[in-house]
Amino acid sequence: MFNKILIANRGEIALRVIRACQELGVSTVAVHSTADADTVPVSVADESVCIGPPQVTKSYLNMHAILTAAKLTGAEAIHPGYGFLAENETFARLVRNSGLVFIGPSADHIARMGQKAEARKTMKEAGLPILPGSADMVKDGDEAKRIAADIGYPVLLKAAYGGGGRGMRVVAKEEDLGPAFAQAAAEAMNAFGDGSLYLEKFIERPHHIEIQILADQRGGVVHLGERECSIQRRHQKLIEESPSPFLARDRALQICETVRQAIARIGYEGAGTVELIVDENRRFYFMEMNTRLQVEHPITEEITGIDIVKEQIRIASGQPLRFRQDDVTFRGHSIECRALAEDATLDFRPCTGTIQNLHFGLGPGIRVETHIYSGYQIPATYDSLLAKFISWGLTRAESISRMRRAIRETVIEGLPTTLPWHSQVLVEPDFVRGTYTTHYVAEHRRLQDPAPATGAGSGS
Amino acid sequence: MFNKILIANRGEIALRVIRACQELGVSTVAVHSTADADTVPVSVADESVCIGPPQVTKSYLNMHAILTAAKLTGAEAIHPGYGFLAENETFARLVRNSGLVFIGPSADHIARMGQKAEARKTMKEAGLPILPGSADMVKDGDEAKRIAADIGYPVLLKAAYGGGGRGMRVVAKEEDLGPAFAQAAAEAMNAFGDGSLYLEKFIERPHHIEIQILADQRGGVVHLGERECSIQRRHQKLIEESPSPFLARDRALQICETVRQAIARIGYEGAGTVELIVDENRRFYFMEMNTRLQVEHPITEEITGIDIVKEQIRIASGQPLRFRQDDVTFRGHSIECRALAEDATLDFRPCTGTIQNLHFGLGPGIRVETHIYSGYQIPATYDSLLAKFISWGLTRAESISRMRRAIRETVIEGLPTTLPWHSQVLVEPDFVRGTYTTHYVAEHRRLQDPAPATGAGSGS
Amino acid sequence: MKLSDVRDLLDTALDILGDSAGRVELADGRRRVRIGRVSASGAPSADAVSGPEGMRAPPEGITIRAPAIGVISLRDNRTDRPLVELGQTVTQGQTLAFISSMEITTKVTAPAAGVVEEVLVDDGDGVEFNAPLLKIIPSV
Amino acid sequence: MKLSDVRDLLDTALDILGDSAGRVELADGRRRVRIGRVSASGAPSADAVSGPEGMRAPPEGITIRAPAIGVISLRDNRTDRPLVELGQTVTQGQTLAFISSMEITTKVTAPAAGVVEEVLVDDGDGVEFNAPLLKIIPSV
Repeated sequence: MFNKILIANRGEIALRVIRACQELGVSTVAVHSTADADTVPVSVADESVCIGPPQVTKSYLNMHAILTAAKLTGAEAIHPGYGFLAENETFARLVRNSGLVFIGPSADHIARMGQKAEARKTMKEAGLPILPGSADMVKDGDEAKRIAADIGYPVLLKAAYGGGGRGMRVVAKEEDLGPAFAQAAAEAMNAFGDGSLYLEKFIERPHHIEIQILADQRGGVVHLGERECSIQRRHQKLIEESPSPFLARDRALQICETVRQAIARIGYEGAGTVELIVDENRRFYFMEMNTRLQVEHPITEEITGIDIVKEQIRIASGQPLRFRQDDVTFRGHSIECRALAEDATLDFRPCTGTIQNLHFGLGPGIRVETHIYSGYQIPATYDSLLAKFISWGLTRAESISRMRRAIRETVIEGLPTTLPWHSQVLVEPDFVRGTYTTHYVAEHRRLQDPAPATGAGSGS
Repeated sequence: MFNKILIANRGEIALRVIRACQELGVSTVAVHSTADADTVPVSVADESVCIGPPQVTKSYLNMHAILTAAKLTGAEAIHPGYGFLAENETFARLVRNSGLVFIGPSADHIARMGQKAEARKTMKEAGLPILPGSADMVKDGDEAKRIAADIGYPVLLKAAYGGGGRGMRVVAKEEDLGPAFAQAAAEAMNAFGDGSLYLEKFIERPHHIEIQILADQRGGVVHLGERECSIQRRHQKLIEESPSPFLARDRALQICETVRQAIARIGYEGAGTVELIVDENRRFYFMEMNTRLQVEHPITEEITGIDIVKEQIRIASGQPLRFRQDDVTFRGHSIECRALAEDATLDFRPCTGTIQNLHFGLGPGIRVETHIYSGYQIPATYDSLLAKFISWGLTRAESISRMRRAIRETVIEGLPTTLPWHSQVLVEPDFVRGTYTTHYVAEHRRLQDPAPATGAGSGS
Repeated sequence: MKLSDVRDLLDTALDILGDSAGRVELADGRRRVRIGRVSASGAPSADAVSGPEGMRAPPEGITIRAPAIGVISLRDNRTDRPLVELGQTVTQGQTLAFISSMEITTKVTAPAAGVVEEVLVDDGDGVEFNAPLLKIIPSV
Repeated sequence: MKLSDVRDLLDTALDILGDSAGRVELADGRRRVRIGRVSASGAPSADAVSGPEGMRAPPEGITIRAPAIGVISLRDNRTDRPLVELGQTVTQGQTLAFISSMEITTKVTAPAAGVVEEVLVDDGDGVEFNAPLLKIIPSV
C-alpha cells in the first residue's frame, strides 16, 4: 500500500478520496487553487499545496503544477477523482513517466476509450452489441435507404459535425427517408458548414444504464451491478438509482455478466463504467466507457457494501481483488439526488452565492457526500454540485421515502438549489412507478414550475 | 396503518421515531416540555404540543398530559421511545384503556420483565439458562458452602439490600467461604442495616451481549443477531458493536436461536432485547429483558438492513412480520459510539453548554443520529446523549477505520464531549483486537487522562 | 403544522377578513366555525392614561398561562354563566377558568387583582401547557 | 500539516530558540538543518521615518509571491552568486529568483524598483503557488 497519495481534484470528490485514504491509513496531499484554500478537503488532508490561480487550466488542469506538488510532498500516487484530468491520457502517462502511480487504468485504455469510434470498435470486438448504423458517413438518400432497410425503422439521421438537434431527423418509414435526408443535410450545411450525415437505429424510449466494473492487475474482473441514470438534462444526470427499476433481476445480471466478460477481454485495470443504451425491449447497446470513478458511484457502494474508491487504491497498489463475482451480493435499493447550485425554475440556470444556513436531514439510510459548510462561498469557476444525497432502503419504496424525508428536513439557504425539483420528482407518479426514460426531464417540464407557497420540500 | 402517532419522548430518539413515521406516511405529534420548544423533533413533527415544565415528572413522565395531548390532536397510537415511560406498565395500560395503541409489548409483559426475579423465572421456564446461585437469601456459611459446591467456584456473595460493592465478596475456594461470609454479612449489616446475603456464580471476565428480537401479534418471532455492549461505565454503555467480536458466528447464531425460541414461548409482541451475560467459555445466562427500543438499535439496522422502528409501528398496527428468520441476512460490521456531554477526564462528569460550532464527519458508512444543532443549548435537566455515531463496514476493521475518520473530522464546540475518549479507544489494542470484557473502562483508565496537545481526535 | 402556527395564521386571517368586532364566521353546510380575536374594549388603553399625568408607563398586563394541557372551560359548571367577562374586575385568587385533562380538572385563578383586558381562548378550546389564556391589568 | 502551518511553527520556534541573528541549527548526525528568519536590518524601519516629518504612513512593502509551484533558486545559475541581497536596491523587472517546476523554469522579477526588505524563503525551498517570497519597499 502507498504511504502518501495526492488528490488531484476538489470539492466533494476530493473529500471522498481523502476519507478513503484515511481509512486505509494512507497520508494525503490536497492540491488546490487559490479560490479553494478555505475548503473542507484542504483542511482535512494531512498536507495541502496551492497549485495555481482559480482558472482550472492553471490549477486543476495544470499537469506540471500537480506533478511538482507530488514531487515536493513525496506522494507516491495520484488519484484524479472524476472530471479534470481523470480521463486525460497525457496526464496518466506523465504521472507514470515521473515514477508515480496513476490511480486509474493505463494511458492506452484511457486513450482508446476516449475516442468514441475506437471505443465502440474495441468493445464490439470484445463482444458487446453496438447500436446498428452507418459505420461511416452516408453518401446519399439511396445509401441511407439501404442501411435503414438493414437495421430497421425508425432510424436517426445525425449531422457528423453537429449538435443541439440541428441536422437531426427521426425517420419512421422508407418513403420519408429521401426528403428527410435532403433537409437534414441542408440544415447541417447551413449550421456547421458541412452536410455530412450519419445514420443509426433510433431508440424511441431509451434508458441510460451503466455497469460498474472493478478489475485488478491480475485479470480479476467483477461487476457491481447496474445503475439507471436516465434522469438527465443536457446530458447531466440529476437522479440515479440502483438497481434499475426497468430491468428484471435476471436480465440485469445477464447484461452485467456480458459486460464483465468483455472488460476481461480488453485487459482493463481499475474502476470503470460501461454506459449502455437500453431500448424498450431490454436490448442493450454499448455507448461509451468512462475510465474513472463516476459521480454516482455511492449508490453502488450502498447496495454492494464495497468501497469503490478504496478498491481503486488497492488495485493501483498491486493488490488482487479480495472477492470474486460470486462474493458480490446486492442488498436493497439506493438512489442518488444531486443537489446542484442551479435554479430548476429557470431551466437549471447555475447560481452562485454563500451558504447562509445549512442543515442536512440525516438518519437511517441517508448518506450525504458534500464539501459545503455554513459560510462557504460557491465559486462560479467550478461545477455546480453542492451535495449528493444518497438513500438506501430494503426496497425501492423505502429508498424513495427516506430520500423524501431527508430532503424535506434539509435546509440550504443562500442560493437556489435543485432540491425543490428533486422533491417534486420524488412524488411524481412516473418516477414513483419507475417507468421513465431519458425523456423524463423534458416530459415533466411542469416540475420546473415555481413551487407553490406550501414549499416544494414537502414530500407528502 | 395509523394516521397519526404521538411520540412521547424527546431528543434524538424522538427525531428517530418521527422520521420512521414520515417514511411510513404517518402524521406525527411531538410533545415537549417548555425547555424543549426549540428543538429539532418539535420543528420536524407535523404538530407539536407543549405538555409541561422542564421537570420530567411534570412533562415527559406526566401520563395524563401525554394522553390529553393525544386526545386533543387525534393521535391513534403512542410511541414511547426509550427511557421515560417506555417500560412503564401503568402507562401502557392507560394508553390502551384510552382506546389508543401503545407501540410496544403488552402491559403484562412489561410488568413481568420489569421485576428481575419474575423475569428470570419466566425466561428460565421458557428455556434460557439463568446464572446459577441461591434462589433466595443464604442462611449461613454452611448453606453457602453447599450451594457453592453445587454451582462451582468462584462464587460471589452479594448483600441483598446493598450496592456499590459493599457486602460483596468474590470467593475462589471453599476454605475461604466461611470467613468471607462472616465479613460480608457484617459489612452489609453495617452499611444497609441488614446482613442478608445472596450467592451466585462469579463470572470473572463477563461480556454483556444482547439479542434483538422482533415479534408480531400472530406468533411470528425473529432475532436480528446480537450486540456486544461490554464497554460500559456505571452501567451506561459507551460503545456497542454487532456482531460481537467475542463470539464465533455459529455460536452467536445458536444463542440467538435459543433466545428467539424462548421469546416465542412467552407470547411477546413488539421489539425487545434480551440481555445476556456471557462467560469466558461462551456460556450464556439470561440477565434481563428490555421491553422497548434500545439506544443502540441502529447497529443492528445497519447489518440487517431492517428498520426496527418502522417494524415496531407495523407490528403495533397489526401487520405480520414481512420476513421470516431465514430472510434475515447479516452483512458487515457496525459500531456505535455515544457522544455524551460528559468529560471523560473528570470521570465522565456531565456538562452543559451551548453548541458553538458543529460539523459532523459524514461520508461512506457513517450514520449520525442526533437532535443537536449549532446554537443548541444542552439542558442540564435531561440525559447527556448528544449524538450517536454509527459506522458500518464490510469488516470490523473497516467499521473501526470509518468511525475513527468520522470522529476525527467532527467538530463539537461549546462543551466537553466523550469523543476524545472514543478516539483513544478506537486505536487502543484491546479494543482493536476485540478482546475486551465489561471491565474494559476500568482496566483502561489511562484513556481518561487528558489528551496530549496533538489532539485526541487524531486517529492515526 | 403547530398550534402556534395555527394561531399566527388565524391572526393574519382576522386582520384581513375580520368584521368590525374582529370576528369571522366560516360555514360549509355541515359545520360552522367562528373565529374571533377578543378585543380589549372594556380595558383601559394606553391612550386613556396619557395626558398631563400620563408620563408614567401604562400598567403592564399580566398574561395568565395554562397550568396544564387540556380543554378549557370559561364557564361556571353549574350556572353555565361565564366565569369572567371582558373588563370585569377580578380579585386575587378568583377562578378565571378550568382546564380538564383526562379526569383531572385544574383551576385557573387570578394571580393578582385587576381588570380582565383580553381573553385569548374560546370556551372548549384545547390548550397546551403554558398557552396564554387571559390578560389582566393589575389594579395599582 | 500544511506548509503555512509549518511556517507558523518555525516562526514561533525562532522566537524561542533563535540566536541574536534569529537562526537555529538542528543536527542529528545524518542531517543538518538551518532555520533562519531573514531580518530586514538594511531596510528602513517604521521608526526611521517617524519624527517631525514622520506623520505620513511608512512606505508600504510589496510582497512578491510565487507565480508557480516549484523549487526556488535565489542564486544566479552560472555564477552561483545570490541574485539579490537584503537591503539591495533593485530595478523594475530585475530577476529576483527562479522557480523550477518539472522542466519549466519561471523567472520571478521585481514589479517595481525598490529595496529588498525581507527574503521569506531559503534557496532550494519548495514553494506553493502564491507563496510570499520577498518583500520590497518601493522607491518613492
